[in-house]
Amino acid sequence: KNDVSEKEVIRLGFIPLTDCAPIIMAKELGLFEKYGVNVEVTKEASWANVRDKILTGELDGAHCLFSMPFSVYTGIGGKAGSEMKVAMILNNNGQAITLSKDFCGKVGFKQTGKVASVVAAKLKADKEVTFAMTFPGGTHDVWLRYWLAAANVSQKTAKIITIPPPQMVANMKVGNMDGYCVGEPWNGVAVKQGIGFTEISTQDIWKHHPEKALVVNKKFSETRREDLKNVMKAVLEACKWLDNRANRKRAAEIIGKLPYVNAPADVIEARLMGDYNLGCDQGIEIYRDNYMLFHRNGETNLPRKSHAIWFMAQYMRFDYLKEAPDYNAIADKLILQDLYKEVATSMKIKIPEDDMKPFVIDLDKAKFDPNAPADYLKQVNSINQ
Amino acid sequence: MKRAIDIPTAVAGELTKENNASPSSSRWQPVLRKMASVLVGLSYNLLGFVGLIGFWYFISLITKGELPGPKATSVVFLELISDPFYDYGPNEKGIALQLFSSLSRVFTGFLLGSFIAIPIGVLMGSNSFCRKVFYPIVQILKPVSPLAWFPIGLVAFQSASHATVFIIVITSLWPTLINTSFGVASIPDDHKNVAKAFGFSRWKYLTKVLIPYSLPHMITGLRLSIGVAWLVIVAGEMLSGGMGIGFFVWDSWNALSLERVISAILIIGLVGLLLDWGFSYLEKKVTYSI
Amino acid sequence: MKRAIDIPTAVAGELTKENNASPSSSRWQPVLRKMASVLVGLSYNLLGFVGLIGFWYFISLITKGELPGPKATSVVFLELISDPFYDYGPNEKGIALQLFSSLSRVFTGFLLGSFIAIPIGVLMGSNSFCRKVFYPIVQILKPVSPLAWFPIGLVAFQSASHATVFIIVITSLWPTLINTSFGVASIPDDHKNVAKAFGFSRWKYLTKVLIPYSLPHMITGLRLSIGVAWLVIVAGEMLSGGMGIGFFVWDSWNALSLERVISAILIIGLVGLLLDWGFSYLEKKVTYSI
Amino acid sequence: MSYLKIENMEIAFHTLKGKFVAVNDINLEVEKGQIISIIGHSGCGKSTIMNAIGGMVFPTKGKVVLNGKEIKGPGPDRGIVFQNYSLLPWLTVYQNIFEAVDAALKNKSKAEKHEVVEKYLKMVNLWEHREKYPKQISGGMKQRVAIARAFAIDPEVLLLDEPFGALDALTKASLHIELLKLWNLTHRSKTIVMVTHDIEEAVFLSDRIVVMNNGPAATIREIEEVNLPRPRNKKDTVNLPEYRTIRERLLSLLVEKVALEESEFYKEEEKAA
Amino acid sequence: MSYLKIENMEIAFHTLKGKFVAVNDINLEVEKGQIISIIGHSGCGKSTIMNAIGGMVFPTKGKVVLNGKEIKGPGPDRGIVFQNYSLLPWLTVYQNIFEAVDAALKNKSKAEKHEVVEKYLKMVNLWEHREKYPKQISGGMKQRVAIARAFAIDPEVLLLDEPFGALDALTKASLHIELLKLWNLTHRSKTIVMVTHDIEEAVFLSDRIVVMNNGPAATIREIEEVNLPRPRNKKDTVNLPEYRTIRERLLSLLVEKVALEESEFYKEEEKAA
Ligand SMILES: Nc1ncnc2c1ncn2[C@@H]1O[C@H](COP(=O)(O)OP(=O)(O)OP(=O)(O)O)[C@@H](O)[C@H]1O
Ligand SMILES: Nc1ncnc2c1ncn2[C@@H]1O[C@H](COP(=O)(O)OP(=O)(O)OP(=O)(O)O)[C@@H](O)[C@H]1O
Ligand SMILES: [Mg+2]
Ligand SMILES: [Mg+2]
Repeated sequence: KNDVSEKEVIRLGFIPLTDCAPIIMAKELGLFEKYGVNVEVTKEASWANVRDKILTGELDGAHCLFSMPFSVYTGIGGKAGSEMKVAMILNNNGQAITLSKDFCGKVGFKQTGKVASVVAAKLKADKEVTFAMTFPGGTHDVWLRYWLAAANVSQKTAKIITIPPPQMVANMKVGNMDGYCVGEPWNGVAVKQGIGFTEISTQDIWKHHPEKALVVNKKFSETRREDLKNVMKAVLEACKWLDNRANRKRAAEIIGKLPYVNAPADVIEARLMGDYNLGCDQGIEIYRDNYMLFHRNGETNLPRKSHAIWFMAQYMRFDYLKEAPDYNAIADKLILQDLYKEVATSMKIKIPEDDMKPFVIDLDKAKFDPNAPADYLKQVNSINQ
Repeated sequence: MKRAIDIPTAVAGELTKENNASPSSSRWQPVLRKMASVLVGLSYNLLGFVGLIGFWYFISLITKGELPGPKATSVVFLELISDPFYDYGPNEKGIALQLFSSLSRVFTGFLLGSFIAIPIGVLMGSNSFCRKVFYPIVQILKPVSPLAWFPIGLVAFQSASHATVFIIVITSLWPTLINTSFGVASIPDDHKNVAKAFGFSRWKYLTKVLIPYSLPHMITGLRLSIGVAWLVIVAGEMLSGGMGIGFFVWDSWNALSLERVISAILIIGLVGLLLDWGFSYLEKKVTYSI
Repeated sequence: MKRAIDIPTAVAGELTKENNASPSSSRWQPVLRKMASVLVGLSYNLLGFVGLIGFWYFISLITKGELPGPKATSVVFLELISDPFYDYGPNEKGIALQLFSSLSRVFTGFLLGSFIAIPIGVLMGSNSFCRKVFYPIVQILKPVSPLAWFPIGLVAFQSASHATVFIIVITSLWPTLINTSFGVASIPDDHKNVAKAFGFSRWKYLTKVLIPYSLPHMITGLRLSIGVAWLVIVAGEMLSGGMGIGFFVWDSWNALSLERVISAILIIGLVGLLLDWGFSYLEKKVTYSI
Repeated sequence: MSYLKIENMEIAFHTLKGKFVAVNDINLEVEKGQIISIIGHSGCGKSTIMNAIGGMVFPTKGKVVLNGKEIKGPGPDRGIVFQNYSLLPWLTVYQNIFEAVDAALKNKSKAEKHEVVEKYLKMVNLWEHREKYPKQISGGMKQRVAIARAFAIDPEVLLLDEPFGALDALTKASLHIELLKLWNLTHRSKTIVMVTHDIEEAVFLSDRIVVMNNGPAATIREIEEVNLPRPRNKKDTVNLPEYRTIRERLLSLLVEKVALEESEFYKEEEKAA
Repeated sequence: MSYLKIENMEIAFHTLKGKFVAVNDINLEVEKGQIISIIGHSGCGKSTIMNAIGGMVFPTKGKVVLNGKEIKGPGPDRGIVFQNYSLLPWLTVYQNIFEAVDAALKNKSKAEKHEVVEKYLKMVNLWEHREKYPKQISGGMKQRVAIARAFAIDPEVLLLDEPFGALDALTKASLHIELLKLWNLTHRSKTIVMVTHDIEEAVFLSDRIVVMNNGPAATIREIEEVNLPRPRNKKDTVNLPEYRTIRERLLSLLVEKVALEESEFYKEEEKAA
């Protein structure tokens, strides 16, 4: 177990965001060594970069948007048919939609209903309204579009662009951007710098939504199954550790350091602890059961096919896809659910039984039955029109 | 110094050795000649393009279609340019509209950059004090990436579109500056002595000696600069988001739609080619022939 | 053509008008002269730097510290260079290590690019058939952004680090190519006639006419190219991630740490300056004096 | 058939104003071993004809045939002294000659080539200046380098465009001798075509002298045979009656009108004084 | 005090091999209105001295004083014909002269300037070639443009470096007359310094002739006064006994050794023949 360093290196990528914590902590706590894998974690430049490296095999796996493999496979965010595998979910919740301070006073926290009129007013003043997200078909993209739809803002009237997170902050600062959806700490940073406020957190859109996942290279998952299992074990243990509130302060300190997120620990810590300073003099919103969670007794980590189908249904809904994909086949192909179950079982982690069962999205109370995505689409489209 | 194309050489001096002066050649009408030479020129260009496309096809073959070939790309390309002016809201604009928005930024940046670069280049080339003072600054600032300039531009101008123009200005001016100063510094002493011996005013020296001599160098610099400006617009629009051909590339790359990336490359390249033809034309108009 | 600095001119011809030939000047020891001139040169450079820093300070003042000033930056800068060689795992390495990794990519890319650019430039400059065939290709490919090349490189090489080198090669070769072909095309007919009249072999023509004449142009091109290579490394490493000064800039910018960005700019600039000094030295060594 | 033959040659240049015919209707035959001079007023097309033989410009009509072959370009069979010297500025005096010798005399060894260079550099009295660059030497010195270079490659045909124009009398005289030496060394088998403004020089050196009309579209006015005996000795030759006749004839061909103008000027000047 | 004064002048050049002294110990005084010629062997430093007066190179010792002021650079008070013509290649013949006139004659109107250009272009017989570029004209034509340019700005001092070297006898003679005309127009108040290889020309035109020693570190060998009466008429002057004396004297100064060499060569050649 101690000669880990002689084993073949496994490269895991991460993006400097708060929710890279499970991978970083597994490394920092020595969990990878504990499970006998030689893991190196490397900081990556962008989601597109993560995608390319997983596909070419330069990375064996990475901290990745849960929906990215589906976006890539269906040709929205990549070359159609390219396979990346989802090994497990890393966290729920913990993203947000930030609006620029121009909207301050016009729209309040969770006052999604007011958004449409404000946007319309701005458009009428012959200005563009620009929202940003991080990757086409990624989770943030979907949260943003879902929110816009719920707010009754047509996706055709608002400009939705993909740009790297720091550019969102910089652009919002100079009044070039009206809102964005991104993971922490960027929403916290906007509040801290006084350039925007949190309109809604994603857990308010969908409580306990799947967010980041451990996504791995196809060949790696096939040829080095044991190593992958050990990696997952280490990450799972880190997840468990992170869900202990007592550990979160330390976690914030570690991931805030230069090699990782490289951000002030206080910004990371506050939102990691569930204390959301909303900005724009709206005070502090306290989340206690639905802030960024990493384990929830195993509820978090199971990669659910039903969720994948939900994302693909959203792609249909938002016109990303013209023809319905083969929902079940794709979900089967890209989600290594059996592998997860094997690992969870060996660690005596409870396996939730709710996959492929209908669920409800909180924001608009829309019910989704993963076995009938077509019906769902018919329903939402009729509402939209 | 070779200069413009229309150097009056012996008529037959233009002919190749095999194709020696035939009596008939001198009877050709100039217009006919011109047309023929344009046609020949075009056919060479065509040859170049065909070669490029062949190479591309070959690469696409050996990567087993990972890199989309000319055929797959042409479908997307034609689709793009079939309706270049449509405007279905902010997220869906025809390629021509995107292009115009980028072109206007590129030109603003490029022109501003040239207005800075040419005088400074002339100063640096003609005055050794200026050269010594500016040189290290130029050398330090030259290699700085547009990416690094962007935040600085944002802070300084408080506007993303100004910052985009700023990064184009500051990254595209170097080739013009350096080539201009090289050209100016290489004015032969003979020419300078003529100016001095006949008491040329500063203005006359500038217009009758300095500029005619260094113009070809300047134009080579400007050509490189406009290339860099195009190169930077992508970085700029990626950072500032919004509209333009640069953002289109970034967006397509995010979606890894290589056909669209290559189509955009082709469009950028074609526009670049047109710009460059403009420069050649200019060059021919203004440069002297030795 | 101005060439190297050590053109033998009349001794006093170097002096300015005010400071006319004093008898003592001719008694100076050459070494002393040299040292003095180096010192004077350095002091000019210093003047340039001081001006730059002043300007920076001014901008930082009027943006009310949004743009970190020289003082704030120097703290970070000193911290960075105080321990340049530490290595705490893949994500935490000293600035020198980052620099080396980038430098090695830049050099690989730059050298490969030059090896492609110089022969093609020579061909294009000396042969009008090649010029006509290659010219449109060059014009199309020149303005294509590194961002657009990256996915293509990735597909072709299946490795992000190779793709990074590839984008440096393909975006940095143009200035060398264009300046070389300009230089070669501008070889005066007189020189070419000498070569023909005395039956110079191809090799002799290359080494005794073509290269000596066009070397200053080539070197100007190489200087611009290495600038572009440095410029692209940031874009490249931003796209490819991993290690290097470019990724350092990107990462610092991600962390909204402008001090670190500016420090990196300074370091990039200083390295660029050093590289350029290398080129000047080379230029002086190899170019002829008229 | 003659060695060098110019047939019905016309040479025209494109200019912005259209075609400019420099020379026209040029017919000339030169035997192997002859020395020919071309004289004429400035701008009449002498250099143009030389360049056509040298292969630097091409006739727009007619042709130039050397040794049975039409001339298609320059080559080391013809040693050229260009009117503007055409030295390579990045090579020293020595290298300028050496590179030409090295390229043209393929059969010689390196050492022999160096010997040749040394010999000709000494001939033109520039051995001490061999390390200088063209920029560092005087006009006359450049001309001598060009002469040394043309002589050193030992060509069949020597084309000399005002080769001694920038030289003082002494240097000129000694180079005349060197030219004749070179010509004799190969037993008068070298063909030499020369442009000059110096009538004495032309008469002293040549077998025939081509007198040109004025341009544009200059033609050959007359070809004078110089039947002075060889070897010619400057001192003695000058006193031969035949020398005088030819000289006077050439002068009158060229200077015809000047007498009139001149005398008028002097009259005016006398008045003024 | 004399108008133009060269005092103890040394001019040295930096070369890779160290300092090269071209001329040394030059002392010369020229009165206003004099015509001075400098003759000497190729490379002895004639152009260097001219350039020093022109302000293109600076003495390393001593100084050049013009009209009481030390020379610090070129200027339109001195009209120069450079040995290599120095025309601007991107300007036509007409423009080359016009720009110089425009810069130097500040007080004239545009129309007057154009008149001046026309006059001097016609003087050198290049009016029909005015639209050509330097590349399109012959060597002699370039030289004539340079002469027209220098004459046209009507300078106090004319510096002519082998101005007639590339010209045929006729053109040369007519330009001699033009030079003298110009000089007379201002009642002989123009000072003219000229380098030439043509001894007849030197004697015919000059008041004094400076004969140089050979370089390196060339010095002045002798200064000959030419006391021929003016106006001089070519035909008559040549027959004056004084003319002959000066000519012989100069020739002997310059050509001393050649006779020997020459005679040896002729002997050899006779044997060979
Ligand atoms: N820039 C220079 N560097 C070094 N040496 C030079 C330079 N210019 C001239 N010389 C040397 O100075 C000497 C005199 O040159 P100069 O041009 O004055 O001769 P000149 O008398 O005009 O000869 P010519 O009649 O051949 O024109 C020559 O030996 C020449 O090599
Ligand atoms: N490249 C050219 N383009 C146009 N015209 C030219 C060109 N070269 C020469 N000419 C013209 O051809 C004519 C003859 O020129 P060339 O150089 O042969 O004269 P030349 O007899 O050698 O005169 P010189 O004795 O002055 O050297 C001139 O009128 C000149 O203007
Ligand atoms: Mg000629
Ligand atoms: Mg001279």
